[in-house]
Amino acid sequence: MSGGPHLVRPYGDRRGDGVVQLSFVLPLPPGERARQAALEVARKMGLEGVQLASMEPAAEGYSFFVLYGRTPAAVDAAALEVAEVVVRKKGFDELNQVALRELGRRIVVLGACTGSDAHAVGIDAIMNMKGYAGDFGLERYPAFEAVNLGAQVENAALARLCAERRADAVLVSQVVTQRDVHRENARQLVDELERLGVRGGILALLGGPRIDHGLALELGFDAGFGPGTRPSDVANYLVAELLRRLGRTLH
Amino acid sequence: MSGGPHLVRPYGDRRGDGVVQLSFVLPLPPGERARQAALEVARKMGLEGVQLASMEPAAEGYSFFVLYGRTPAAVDAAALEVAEVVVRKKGFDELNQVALRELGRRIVVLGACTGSDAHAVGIDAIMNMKGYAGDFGLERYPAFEAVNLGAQVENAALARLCAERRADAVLVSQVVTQRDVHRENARQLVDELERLGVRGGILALLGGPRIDHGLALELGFDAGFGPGTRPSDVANYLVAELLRRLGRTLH
Amino acid sequence: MQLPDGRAVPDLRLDRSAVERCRALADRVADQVLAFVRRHTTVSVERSALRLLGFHGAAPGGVPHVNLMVDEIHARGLLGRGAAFWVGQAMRAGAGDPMAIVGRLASLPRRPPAPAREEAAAVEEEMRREARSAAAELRSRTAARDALRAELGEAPRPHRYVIVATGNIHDDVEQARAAAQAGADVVAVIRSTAQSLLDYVPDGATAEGYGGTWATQENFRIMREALDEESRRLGRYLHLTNYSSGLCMSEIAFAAAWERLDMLLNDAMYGILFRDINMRRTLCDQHFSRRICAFAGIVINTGEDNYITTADADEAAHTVVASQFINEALAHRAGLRDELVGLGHSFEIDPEREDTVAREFAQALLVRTLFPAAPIKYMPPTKHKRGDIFFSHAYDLMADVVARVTGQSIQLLGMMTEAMHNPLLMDRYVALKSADYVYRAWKSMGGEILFREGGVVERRAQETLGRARELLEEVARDGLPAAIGRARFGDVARSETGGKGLQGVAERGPDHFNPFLEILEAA
Amino acid sequence: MQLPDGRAVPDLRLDRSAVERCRALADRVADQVLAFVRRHTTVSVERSALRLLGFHGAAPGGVPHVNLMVDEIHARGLLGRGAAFWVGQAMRAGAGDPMAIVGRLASLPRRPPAPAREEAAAVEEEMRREARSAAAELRSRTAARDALRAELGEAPRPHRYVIVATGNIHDDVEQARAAAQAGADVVAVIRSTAQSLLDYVPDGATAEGYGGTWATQENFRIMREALDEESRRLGRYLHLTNYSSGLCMSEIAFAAAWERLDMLLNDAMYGILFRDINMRRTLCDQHFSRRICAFAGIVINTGEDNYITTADADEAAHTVVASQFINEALAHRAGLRDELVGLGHSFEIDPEREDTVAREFAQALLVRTLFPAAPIKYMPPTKHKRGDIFFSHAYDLMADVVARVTGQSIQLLGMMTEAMHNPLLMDRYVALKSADYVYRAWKSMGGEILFREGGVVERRAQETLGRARELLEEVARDGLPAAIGRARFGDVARSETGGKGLQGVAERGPDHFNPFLEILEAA
Ligand code: B12
Ligand code: B12
Ligand SMILES: Cc1ncc(COP(=O)(O)O)c(C=O)c1O
Ligand SMILES: Cc1ncc(COP(=O)(O)O)c(C=O)c1O
Repeated sequence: MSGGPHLVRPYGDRRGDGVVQLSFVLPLPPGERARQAALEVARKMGLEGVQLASMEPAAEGYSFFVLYGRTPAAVDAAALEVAEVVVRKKGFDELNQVALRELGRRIVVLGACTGSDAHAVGIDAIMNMKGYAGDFGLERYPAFEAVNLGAQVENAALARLCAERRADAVLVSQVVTQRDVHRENARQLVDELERLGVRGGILALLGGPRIDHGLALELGFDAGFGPGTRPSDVANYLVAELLRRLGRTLH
Repeated sequence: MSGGPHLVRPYGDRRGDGVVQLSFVLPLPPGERARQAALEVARKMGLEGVQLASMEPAAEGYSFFVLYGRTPAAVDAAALEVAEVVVRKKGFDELNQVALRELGRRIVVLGACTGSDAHAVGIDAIMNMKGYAGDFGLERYPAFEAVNLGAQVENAALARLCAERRADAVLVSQVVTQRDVHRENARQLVDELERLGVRGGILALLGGPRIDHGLALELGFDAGFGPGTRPSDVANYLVAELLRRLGRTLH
Repeated sequence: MQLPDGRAVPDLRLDRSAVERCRALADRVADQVLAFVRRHTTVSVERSALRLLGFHGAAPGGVPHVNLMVDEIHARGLLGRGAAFWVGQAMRAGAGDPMAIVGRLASLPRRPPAPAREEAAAVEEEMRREARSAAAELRSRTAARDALRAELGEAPRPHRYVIVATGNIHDDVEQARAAAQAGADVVAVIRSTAQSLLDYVPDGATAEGYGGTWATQENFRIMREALDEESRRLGRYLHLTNYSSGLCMSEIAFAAAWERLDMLLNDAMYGILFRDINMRRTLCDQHFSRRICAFAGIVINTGEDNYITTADADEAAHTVVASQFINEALAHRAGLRDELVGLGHSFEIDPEREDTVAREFAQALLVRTLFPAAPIKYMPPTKHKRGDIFFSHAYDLMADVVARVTGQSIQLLGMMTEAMHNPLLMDRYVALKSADYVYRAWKSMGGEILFREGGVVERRAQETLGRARELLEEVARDGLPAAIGRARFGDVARSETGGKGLQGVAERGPDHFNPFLEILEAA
Repeated sequence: MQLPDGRAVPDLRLDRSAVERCRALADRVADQVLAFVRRHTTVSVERSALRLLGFHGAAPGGVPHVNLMVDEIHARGLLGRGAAFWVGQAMRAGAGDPMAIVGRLASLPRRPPAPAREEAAAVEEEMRREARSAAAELRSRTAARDALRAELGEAPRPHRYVIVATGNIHDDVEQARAAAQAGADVVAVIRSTAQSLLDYVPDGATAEGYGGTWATQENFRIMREALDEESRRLGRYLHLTNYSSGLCMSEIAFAAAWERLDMLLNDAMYGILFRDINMRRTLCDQHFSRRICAFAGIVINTGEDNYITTADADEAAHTVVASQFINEALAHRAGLRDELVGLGHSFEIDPEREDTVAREFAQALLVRTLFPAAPIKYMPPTKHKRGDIFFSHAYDLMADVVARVTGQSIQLLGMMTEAMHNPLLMDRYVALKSADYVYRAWKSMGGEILFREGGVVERRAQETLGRARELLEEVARDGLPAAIGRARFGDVARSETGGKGLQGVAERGPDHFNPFLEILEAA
């Protein structure tokens, strides 16, 4: 992006027309009153030129609405501050060579889906040989000693293992997010690591479909990875970050 | 509705949680910056706990977003003022009898889809013998002398005919609404009728998929009818309104 | 059955003799229409001839020069001789620029003295020369289009067809590029509402339109240029189409040909039924415009799909098929090969009913089977679309499935917001992504599925063919005008002398001269 | 093929001998499992027996009385005799209320003196009498359910199955009613995350849960009551289901039976693979819980669909079928008629691939053909759902089509927000409305479509059956534990002595006494 501000608005038919689509349910039976109420909700969201596309009888006493309207909201894309894990990626072999040469040993990584969360597919995708989207998992990297503990792993147990194994990094997956369980749960691990005095010496990564880097930082992790992450993203980040911490850079 | 206020909010998972679904396009390529911009747009619409469900590459330099969030907007459904055509409906035969008895003559009705609007299906549904949704059209009513002029009818020509035929009512359909053509167009007919000094003596009805009673009144018509209107709604309204104007009531 | 393009579709057993009979009847109908067409010309046809001769411009007021010229000629009842003749004479007499020619024509007496034989011959020769060189240029332009198409290659069938309709050609370009990037193969620029009722073609680039963008030669050029560029970038040829039906059918066809469009909505029946355009006028215009399309290798799209937006799609299914046979015959008469006859049909049965998919399969497969070599165009549900975009989306998906399995050639993708507004950028994206998925997921099903002998699908298809044949018997017996007068198509009745534009029709004189027509008929 | 319920589905030609072989092999596997089950009991099975004897309550701390009792008995290694015996003895010795009984049991010595023969006989007789009258009451309760179902009648198949999961039973009721009004036939209340790992059943009505609502007997009662009322209002019987797999499989089955649920997710394999529950423990619990389901006429739903959320749906298709044969055999051993064996499968192939619909048709039709009398449950796409709700909606619609054409019995409707959150009220409405449309539009297609002999569908189905047979050969040869150890199902490996709950398993003594089991086995 160039220096100046870069105002953007939703675009439907003509640039900057602000058109958005909206849908929701109101606890009112379909009728003129419900229509007006739905339009009013849309207006309270700042929409102009609201078109009520549909008012559906979702259930007795409930109407489902589809609306279109124009929002005046404009955002300066240039001014947004963007927290992002940037990884300049190397090939599989090159990365392994560099890592082994620079560190002179294998990088110990523990992975788990913690708490009562039983969703192992995400962490498996990152850790397992097989990998994900045609991209090898960490277990396949000679430069990594990767251990996948699977799902439903207790935070206390995981923290203990990190200490015992002198892990360089711990990879935590959180998929279930209702009532923000993932937040509590993620924080808990960080507390445990601190209790054992190993937090400083370990890279803590958080991942999952509803995770982003910003959230991970907020929860006390070093980096966050969201939907579509590839094992190689993680491998490259880990090597680069470990070298950085040793005062070297990955180039 | 009872006397007191009746606050309603969108309802997703739990009563009053305010959950709404939103989608729009921003002129930004997919990426962390675009994500942040989309979240910001949603926040500017007052949404809280915004979840970005998807960021799609709609085209080069364009991202399509699907989001969920909670709006604080609440509406007092009881306080809304609702403009609505209320028709207490009679059966086909009864309505015809009453009308003929009370008026002693047939009600002259002209129908058309005006201006450059070629959508005749709507007005046909109301006027033609065949009718709509298993409901006879006005041409079928002995109590009506109904003439369907079809589509693309000039306002001037229609107004002239209203005067010549001494029409009791004129039924106007407007389907094309881009750039608000329907507004101009509808107003124009009212002007023409006034120019010919017949506006007072005629019932002017406006209908169409994007028409509602409120809009019709705003545009100088006596009543407005939207999607799903049945010919019998119109027939009942016409008879009741004509009687009312003669100081009688339809019971 | 295996299609010429190699795709397999479910077999449909039809009574071959009934099919032959339908073609024979349609041919009779075409004979009657052509008999009239051959004896007449129209202001639009004559203007088209002048456009070929290079008169593309407009007077300060925006009125095209060709209109000013032809109006002067027609006002004097001289159109039967052919506008090209009078203009040629004016030029020979020294008139250089268009307005000068108009001036000359305006000074013609009501009954001008017949010019000397050799004088006339000279004028015509000159005009013929002009026309030939212009036609040669036209050829080279369309050849360039064909070359690019061949070079880049086309996407597999069905081609995904989407419309843009911002009203502003520059926004249209942006939306068209976006659509192409999202996977569209064909871009249609919707015309401004009711342009088809104008008896002239607006001039230049335009930024304001209602429900669509003015169809002007310049707008065609701008869009085709953008799509050529985009085609190269994407390495996939992007087709462009627009609308010619209406009072300027042949002139728009000429502009489209000149600007290298690939397809053109082109159907007199549409104008007659849905625009109340006089049938004599538009049938003459249609023939000339189709000859232009044949010359320029433009695929025409017919509008039978529209019939079932007014008539009930299930009850009137046979009217679509009957009309397609007639359109096919008329197209052949205009020199269009099967490969250029894009007959239209659609998925419009009321979704509230039962077994609609079986009946849509029957209809789509019937049309596919009857016209295996034609680039048939399949339209999505429109009439019964609702504001509930999630339902409408589901409804469109069923049309995608039927289109894929029955091997349609061109599929206009349904928009979930059909009941609301012209498509938004995101509506097109959603439609394209879903269609991609359906095409991928149902890839081999055309060759995989068989419909039970004597089952719902087969019986329905046979019933529709039978009723189409009955209707064609009537049309062949009583003539197309009579049938239209009885509202046989789209439940709309029109009369032979009613509607717009009849005054623009003139009888050809014994010495009628139209150099463009000569070239087209010779081609 | 014609299904017992009269629906026609496309014929699928299969090697009958291969099918018989699969059944024979599955039977061998069941033998091995049952051999172990018959020699053991578990804390949960014993608690279930006590629950039948009327101990439904919990101590102030919320710990159920049956847990306090059984823990005391098990702690002393006395479970092999049967909890009902020790509790009976305590009652005979004067202990009235539950806590008093717990006190008595807590005072039992490690090696209690063997009670006099007639004394023991008397205890057992008394308990048997108790059990019989309780069983009679249970019967009358389920009979009432069956009567209401018969009175109101059921919706045509597939039954539309939706889930509610607000975490609060009262919100669940509101959402369940709304879903029913929008057309749902079956309501599933999702459990709070990881309840399956608890070795007790929570008590009372609950308003807080994670990703679901606690499965408690009181919550069951509240929901069933609401659905009974709603069923009457709508004049259509509404089915209720919940989840029993996990450490309390048999107790939840008992609570479900008592509260008149219609179906129950019930599969030891799910617990083993996806919850890391010890296989010995859960296979014992499963058998007892299935006997309860058989007694109470509850349809079980098995969880094979889950395998292909971890393993690749296309590559692992045969593991689903192999497991279904095993589950069928185990279900029969527990006295379940085919009509109560709701085997699970799903539409989960990666939509990025080609011809997924052909392969899904093959799988769905194979399962339908192999188990014609079973109320098979078809699950929607989940794993490859994306946040793009418009794509996900399209994806679900293809599953609706396959479900309809292949005559599935129960269809869990996909939610366009699957990748996001538990379904919102509007998500269910959208899914139900679309499914209605698809069912209506494709009504007769099951009897209309034939798949080409030797085509993609037929070949794929035969291939899957063949591979299922190979897998069954291995399982029958090496035993289920070994196969699970090799991650043959869902790519997940578990060991026979690993996982949660093994310590809750005890060998039955020679004089093992379980009056509930006697009744169930006699039934
Ligand atoms: C598969 C699945 C299951 C399987 C899990 C099998 C297994 N062993 O993993 C089974 C069937 C067992 C299951 C059960 C349940 N599930 Co579930 N499940 C899913 C499903 C369909 C797919 C998840 C998945 O595998 N995605 C594929 C992987 C590859 O994607 P991913 O997890 O996002 O991982 C990628 C990235 O996020 C990232 N990543 C992930 N973790 C990490 C970690 C690190 C360190 C890094 C760097 C990157 C990274 O990299 C991966 C590759 O790109 C989702 C719906 C959906 N489509 O998302 C529901 C879903 C996650 N499940 C859900 C629920 C509620 C449950 C249940 C609680 C429901 C119930 N009560 O029965 C149970 C219990 C599970 C539990 N206690 O946790 C909800 C969660 C709702 C929420 N937002 O909280 C979802 C969203 C479905 C829904 N709409 O209700 N589920
Ligand atoms: C059928 C149709 C056509 C047919 C019309 C045939 C005919 N003779 O009517 C054809 C194919 C010719 C056509 C052409 C065009 N159409 Co058109 N068409 C439709 C379509 C698919 C259905 C409309 C319809 O018939 N609905 C069924 C009737 C029964 O419903 P209704 O009109 O709402 O009428 C009911 C009520 O509104 C009410 N009512 C209506 N009028 C009146 C009047 C009175 C007095 C009363 C009491 C009640 C009443 O009662 C009726 C019964 O309940 C809609 C999309 C859609 N699904 O809505 C697009 C649509 C209306 N068309 C549209 C457009 C843009 C066009 C074109 C301009 C596009 C183009 N450039 O080619 C052309 C030109 C037409 C023109 N100049 O007006 C747009 C309009 C966009 C907008 N909001 O402005 C739509 C919404 C499609 C889209 N998304 O782009 N169209
Ligand atoms: C054959 C044909 N021509 C033309 C049109 C559009 O014409 P107009 O620009 O008059 O709306 C259509 C629209 O559906 C059509 O099908
Ligand atoms: C057979 C079976 N049991 C149980 C469950 C749910 O169990 P839990 O409550 O442990 O998530 C599922 C979920 O998919 C299942 O398929």
